[in-house]
Amino acid sequence: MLHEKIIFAGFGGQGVISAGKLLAIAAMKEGKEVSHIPSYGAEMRGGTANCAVVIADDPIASAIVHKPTICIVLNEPSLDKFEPLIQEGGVLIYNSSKINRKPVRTDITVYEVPCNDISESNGSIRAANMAAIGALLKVKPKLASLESMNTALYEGISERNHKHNPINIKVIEEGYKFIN
Amino acid sequence: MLHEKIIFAGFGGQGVISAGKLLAIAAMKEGKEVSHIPSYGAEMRGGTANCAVVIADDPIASAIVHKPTICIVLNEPSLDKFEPLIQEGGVLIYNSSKINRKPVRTDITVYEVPCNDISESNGSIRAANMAAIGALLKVKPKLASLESMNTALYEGISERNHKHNPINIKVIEEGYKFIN
Amino acid sequence: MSNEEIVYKKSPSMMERETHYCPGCTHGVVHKLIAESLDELGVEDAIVVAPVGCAVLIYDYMKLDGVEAAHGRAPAVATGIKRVLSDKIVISYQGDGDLLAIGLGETIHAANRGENITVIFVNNAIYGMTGGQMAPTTMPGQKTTTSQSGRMADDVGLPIRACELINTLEKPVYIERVSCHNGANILKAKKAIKKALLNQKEGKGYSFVEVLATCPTNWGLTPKKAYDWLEDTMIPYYPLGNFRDQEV
Amino acid sequence: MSNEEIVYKKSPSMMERETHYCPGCTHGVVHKLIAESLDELGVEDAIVVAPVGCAVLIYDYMKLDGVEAAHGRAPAVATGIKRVLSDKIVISYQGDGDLLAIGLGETIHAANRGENITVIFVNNAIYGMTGGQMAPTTMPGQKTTTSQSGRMADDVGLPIRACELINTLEKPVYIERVSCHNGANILKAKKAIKKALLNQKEGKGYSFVEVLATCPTNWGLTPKKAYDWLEDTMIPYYPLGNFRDQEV
Amino acid sequence: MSDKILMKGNEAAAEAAIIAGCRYYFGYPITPQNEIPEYMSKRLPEVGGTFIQAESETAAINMVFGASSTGARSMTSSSSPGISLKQEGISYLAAAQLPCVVINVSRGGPGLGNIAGSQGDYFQSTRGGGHGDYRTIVLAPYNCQELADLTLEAFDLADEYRMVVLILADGFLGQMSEPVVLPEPSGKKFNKDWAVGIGRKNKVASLILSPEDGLTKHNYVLKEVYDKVETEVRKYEEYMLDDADYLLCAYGSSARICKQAITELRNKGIKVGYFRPITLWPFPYDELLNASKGKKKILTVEMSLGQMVEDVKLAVNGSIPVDFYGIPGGMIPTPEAIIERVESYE
Amino acid sequence: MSDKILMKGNEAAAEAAIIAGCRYYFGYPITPQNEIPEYMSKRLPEVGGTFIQAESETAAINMVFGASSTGARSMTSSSSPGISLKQEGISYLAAAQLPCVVINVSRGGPGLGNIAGSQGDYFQSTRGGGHGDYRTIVLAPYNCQELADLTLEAFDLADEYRMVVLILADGFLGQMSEPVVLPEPSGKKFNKDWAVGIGRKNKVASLILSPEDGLTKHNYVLKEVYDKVETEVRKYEEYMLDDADYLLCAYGSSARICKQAITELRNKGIKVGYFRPITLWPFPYDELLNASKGKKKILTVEMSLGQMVEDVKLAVNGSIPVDFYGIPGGMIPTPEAIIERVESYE
Amino acid sequence: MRGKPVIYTEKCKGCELCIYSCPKDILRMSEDTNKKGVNYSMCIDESQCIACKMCAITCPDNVIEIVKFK
Amino acid sequence: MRGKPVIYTEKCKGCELCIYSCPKDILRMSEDTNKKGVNYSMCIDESQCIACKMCAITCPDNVIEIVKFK
Ligand SMILES: Cc1ncc(C[n+]2csc(CCOP(=O)(O)OP(=O)(O)O)c2C)c(N)n1
Ligand SMILES: Cc1ncc(C[n+]2csc(CCOP(=O)(O)OP(=O)(O)O)c2C)c(N)n1
Ligand code: SF4
Ligand code: SF4
Ligand code: SF4
Ligand code: SF4
Ligand code: SF4
Ligand code: SF4
Ligand SMILES: [Mg+2]
Ligand SMILES: [Mg+2]
Repeated sequence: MLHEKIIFAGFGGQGVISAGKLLAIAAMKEGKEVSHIPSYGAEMRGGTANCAVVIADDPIASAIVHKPTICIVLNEPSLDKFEPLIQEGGVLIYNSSKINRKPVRTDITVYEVPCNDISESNGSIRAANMAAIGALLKVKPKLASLESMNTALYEGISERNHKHNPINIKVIEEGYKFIN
Repeated sequence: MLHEKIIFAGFGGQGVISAGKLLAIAAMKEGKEVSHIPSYGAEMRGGTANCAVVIADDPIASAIVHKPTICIVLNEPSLDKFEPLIQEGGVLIYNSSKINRKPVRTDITVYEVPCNDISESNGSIRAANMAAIGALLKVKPKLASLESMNTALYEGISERNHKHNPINIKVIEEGYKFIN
Repeated sequence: MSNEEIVYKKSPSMMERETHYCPGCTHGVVHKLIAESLDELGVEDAIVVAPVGCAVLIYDYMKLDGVEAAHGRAPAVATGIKRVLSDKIVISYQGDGDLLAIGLGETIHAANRGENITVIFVNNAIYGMTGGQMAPTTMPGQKTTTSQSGRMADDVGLPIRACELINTLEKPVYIERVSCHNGANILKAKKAIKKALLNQKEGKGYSFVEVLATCPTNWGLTPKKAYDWLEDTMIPYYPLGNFRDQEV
Repeated sequence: MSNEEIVYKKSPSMMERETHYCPGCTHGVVHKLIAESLDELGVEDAIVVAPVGCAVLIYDYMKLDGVEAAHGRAPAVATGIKRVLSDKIVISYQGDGDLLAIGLGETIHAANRGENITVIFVNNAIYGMTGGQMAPTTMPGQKTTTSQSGRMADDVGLPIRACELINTLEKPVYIERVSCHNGANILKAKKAIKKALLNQKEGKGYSFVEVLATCPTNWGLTPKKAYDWLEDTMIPYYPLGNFRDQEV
Repeated sequence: MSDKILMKGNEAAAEAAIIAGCRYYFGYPITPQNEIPEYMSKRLPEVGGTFIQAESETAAINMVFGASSTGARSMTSSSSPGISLKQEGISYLAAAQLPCVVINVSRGGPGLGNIAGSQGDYFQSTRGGGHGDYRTIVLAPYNCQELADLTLEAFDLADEYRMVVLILADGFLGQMSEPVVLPEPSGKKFNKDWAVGIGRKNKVASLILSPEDGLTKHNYVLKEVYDKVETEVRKYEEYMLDDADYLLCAYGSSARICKQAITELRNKGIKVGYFRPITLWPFPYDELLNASKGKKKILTVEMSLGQMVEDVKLAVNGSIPVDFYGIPGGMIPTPEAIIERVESYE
Repeated sequence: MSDKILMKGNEAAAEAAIIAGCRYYFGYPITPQNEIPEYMSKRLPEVGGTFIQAESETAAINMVFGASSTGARSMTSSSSPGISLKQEGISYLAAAQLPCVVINVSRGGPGLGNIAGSQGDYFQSTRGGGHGDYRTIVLAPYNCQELADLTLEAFDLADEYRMVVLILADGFLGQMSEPVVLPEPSGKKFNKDWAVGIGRKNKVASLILSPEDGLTKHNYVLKEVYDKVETEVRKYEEYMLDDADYLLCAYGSSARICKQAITELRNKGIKVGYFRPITLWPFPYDELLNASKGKKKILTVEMSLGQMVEDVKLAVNGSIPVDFYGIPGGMIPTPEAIIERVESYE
Repeated sequence: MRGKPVIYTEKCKGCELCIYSCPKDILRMSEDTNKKGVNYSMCIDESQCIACKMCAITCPDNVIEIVKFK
Repeated sequence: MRGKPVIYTEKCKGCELCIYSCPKDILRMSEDTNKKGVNYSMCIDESQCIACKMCAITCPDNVIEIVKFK
């Protein structure tokens, strides 16, 4: 039974909230139960931004995720904050373009993905979040297919931003391919 | 067992509220249970003013009087309003100086007292309420004695108005004597 | 007698019913000025928002739709009504406690939004309905039940001038202070009220008329002496006149 | 090195703790101006009333007693404190939503009573804490999350000018508008804040300082561009300067 | 007898507050409690205190917040609609654990309603009309003497538990004059180390952002106080219950009517007594349950459509039947109506 | 599947209101409900409606009063402290029998508290935080779909009974996005002869001075409506109750956690089900009593220190034991805690 | 004779404001009281009335109508 | 050499306001980031500093101290 509790975390501008939302939409398209909630708790201003996405076969009890099964962290403060919270046996994908230290947990599977580099080498300075999603879909193919993600990109993003989608799709694919 | 429910009613300026209060104080001085409540209900402005005084041997349940055992009315609208409410066998004292019509109830005891005339003939244009109290104390001597009423006049009226008390006492006595 | 003509009578917009106001209370005067103005403007379907104050029953005395607002909230209620019924004349009728104390926020913000309503502000320098407590407009030295030695400016400040306050805002189109303490002033007050209603009818925007008024009962004066007190005490502090008239 | 002298450092009244403010947020500037002024005036036991707004935690950043008021009620809370502790310096620190929207009534009435307090009004033309909604001081055309096509004066009115509004009241002794959008202005702002606190210390009465401020985050601008926007857009509408100084 | 004074309920409460050492009053006019601010406006300056007629009830409760945060004894009063406007402030006071006294001389509602006495605010008073998990002590006097006594005591309770104490009176009680012996101050002293202005750089605040290590913990701190109050502060009066078959349960003005009904019912040979909660929160659940043992039925009498009756049911938890008689809208129940209802049980 | 949209709870509620024909929104920013006014500020002008960011929550509810008095569908929304400020207005709306919808996306309290989701406003919502004898219908959704559906339905209920309908959501629900199928309008028409501005010289007022022939009568008019609603509008969901030994009772977000706990408990062989009230007022007392027949115990689960638990006790009236588990201050209970508690019953 | 005031005395509240408003000083308070118990306004010399309407305009209670003779 | 700015770089939030405030234009943002992950302010030529304090006055976060040489 699928039941993944995913946290996307990074700086405000890194698009973690929308990455989470797109993933949720993709999974929803495949008939899964999904929820998405941005952190809006203690930290009012500055600091890290993050969101929690739950994707499951059964109805979701709580959208709040205390102990994620999967973490995608795009900057170092987020790594510091969430690495300790990941469930044993869980997955950590981290953005090695922006994070200098190595994760320390050994009871989880860690994927190092140079998200910004992947994004930039495909012509965008803003699609690091897409690279992370691509990697995630490879690591956890049950969450959603690449096709559903493409659909999500068109349904979940406002029309005037569709122009970025070809690059987004490209970056997702590259992120996907990066994992092997 | 003493249990009188008294309504004083008249125009705003006729001093019915304070007459009620003085009576309550006099009875309190004699160790009786008393309560006093001004009407502050429906009529916000204008119209009649009235207050309810309960004097009893036992603790008083409600200070609100729906069916008085005694009514003292100083003007005609008050007579119109309260005459019908008096309990069978009750007492009505009305100010014949200001009320032209005669009461119609025959199941109550009615006393006609020219309160303003009594007041004026004793040198005050403001003591009609005192004349009514005098009459009441004669009709219902158990409520309070004239002496207690004198004490009440000094305790219940602010110091700067004590100068009127000699006349007030005079008028009360005249009202008392008027009933025979 | 056919050579007789009635040249002044109760305005058709007034109900027959007697008001609950004290003898000489000028709320009655302001009511009839509104009624006469509506009649003269041919407005039959105005909606009056009643304040919590002595005028709370205004809708019982005039032939119009009435909405009773919570204390101080008449401008917010009027806003809600007007935003739905933009073609109806909406009047917010308020006393000084209502408009300048508890309802000051609503007053300023409705004015600032420039709601197309007419606010009639009856300033009698006291809380009438609750029995004579100090109002934001109570005069220095004036005795009330909560300023028993007279309003002391050192402790509670000086009276607030509503027109001047509102005049700092951009959107109001018409701001005028009038009085109703004698025939001549009543006639001027009528003009201002009518103008304020006409503005609304023409879609011009927010109009505000402050009417200096008396509360003989809580001032402890006869109606005539209340007139005099208003003239001698209030007018010097609350200068009469027009503060803004967009057309001028 | 003995020939070195520290000529500028964090004011002793500031705590070491870092603020939660966004990079370039001028709340931090206003905080330090208050701290410096208190230090220079030798005041060690001031009480600051925090608003509900981004500055809600001000008491965590300064070495003084702090009371957190409900949204908009800081002047009422400050009044309650000052009436008990008349010898303590009481500061009401408020944002534009807090002071001019929900708390407008409390603002005007504390000013009108002439409470001997100091009100520091941080006008950043937006609701910072709740994520960038329109404020009473939002500029015409300014886009916010609740005026997504820009503030439309026709519908919601024009920005409210706090100093001008308060200046219609009699009791305030000091009213000044300053800005904190560059060093020169920050120095002027400091003077005004210090003066406003000195007035209180000397028992003169109500002082009000409006500080034009930036909210880079919700304006969607870099801190520097926010400076420029403040200068180009806000200052023409909110003229800087002194509105009242009882001694002058 | 000689120290009895005929006092209006409102004035008795105001004078009792002054005796209790309250020197700061902030309020806004509303009938039927106007005599409280009016009395305070005259008396407080005489004793070196401060009276402010606030611009609104909202401002008033927040002025109380300010004064109370210095540790000073302060209060406000109002009537139903005005009390509704204070709910946010009361929640803030409760959250910041500030002691103060709030008097509600309640009137007929909902809305503007009327100015007669009513008990329609029981829910609001006992279940927190404001937001969040908090409680206020609620005291319900039934005559002018008790109104004075409880007002005095309210200040001690407020300081002892650092809580808002609400006096729930009604328009009849506020407007009525009765003989009152003014109470003596308790002389108790309370630690106010938490106050601002005492040189400790204290903070009085209710924002506690993080749920985990902040607000949740704070809620448990509050709960501990409430649990303590629930054991330590329960007031009630029992009247003629020993041999009674039926138990009337009523508070405030309606309890007075019950007293009269009891006399008349007993004259008719029907054995009735009453249980009168004086603290409405904490409600004397156990005591009422005890008192109800062996009775045939409870009749709850209220000047409302039925609010306290829920607490009565919670108290007896199904162990005996609970009936309700009430009259809303500013009317006072008649003894006759109560008698009739009780007679119908026979 | 194709018409499912991933929507934030707040936005789903806002869009559902527009589908219901609501064209007037008045509100004031407060987290965690800001997406409602923000959405409305954009969408309402598109559909010819009016959005006003009011100067305060108090002004907002009174603007709703005005709009509603014309018969138009209007609404406001806020979160806990802001809802407290609306209490006077809600009491006035109830008194004047004006229909409208109020959404409370509640947060941790009391006081400023925090901005996480909480169920600490149950008392305020169901017992009238305002003054006087009145009721509001209270609907408690537990996911975004239901939040949308109930918001739509709320407008019909409001119009049908001329009552305020309160949606009690919480911060988690408001902030969370889930798949939502937008509901269809019911198309029902309602008589609004009472409205102003329709040429009938109507009055919308709540001052009814005389108790005897006025307010008391009006209170009974209101009571009649409330009684009707109590019979006609009771919503709840039963889940896995048939064979259950234990009944969990929870609403909103905490019911979701119960659902998960039930699955896990059943995996362990413990038979549990839940009863989820959807209308908090009227509370489904009889239905809960029925559902509880033959169960061993009820565990009420709330994100508070225990508020609905009183209604649960009133429902079963002592017939079976009622236990409580709750966590206040913006925390969400964990399934583990619930499981542990239920296991302790075995 | 230019006109006259028609005073609906039963409605008069006795405030006396009309008395002071009349430029011809022809209004006086009655000795008698109306049903409300107040002395009411009356015109003591209609022949002097100039139908200026001041009394009616001033009356807060709409007690007075003014008739003009053509 | 009149003075120099002492920049507590770990506290810097990277707002760049000091950069624009310096009349001598000797402040720049770092290439590196501090622990917060932001580029911080640094002085590229202390010798030109006139100790005018503008950078420190402008900094909302009390990051800069100014030292003057006697
Ligand atoms: C919330 C609330 N607070 C207070 C009151 C009591 N109240 C009724 S009228 C009034 C003020 C009346 O004064 P004003 O507005 O000047 O009107 P006036 O009676 O003088 O015309 C007050 C305070 C109320 N009804 N509701
Ligand atoms: C009664 C109430 N309403 C609304 C809020 C939500 N709220 C918090 S801060 C704020 C406004 C902040 O804007 P402003 O006062 O301008 O301060 P800034 O953050 O911009 O400094 C609002 C509306 C609240 N906490 N309480
Ligand atoms: S109390 Fe004053 S304002 Fe009210 S009706 Fe009487 S005179 Fe008029
Ligand atoms: S949101 Fe705006 S006001 Fe708040 S801290 Fe950030 S920049 Fe400053
Ligand atoms: S109309 Fe003029 S002249 Fe005639 S009675 Fe009236 S005031 Fe006097
Ligand atoms: S003004 Fe009107 S109410 Fe007053 S005395 Fe004259 S007629 Fe009577
Ligand atoms: S003190 Fe002046 S010159 Fe020196 S770095 Fe700072 S701003 Fe530049
Ligand atoms: S102004 Fe301060 S916080 Fe901003 S970049 Fe310069 S040193 Fe850093
Ligand atoms: Mg007034
Ligand atoms: Mg702001």
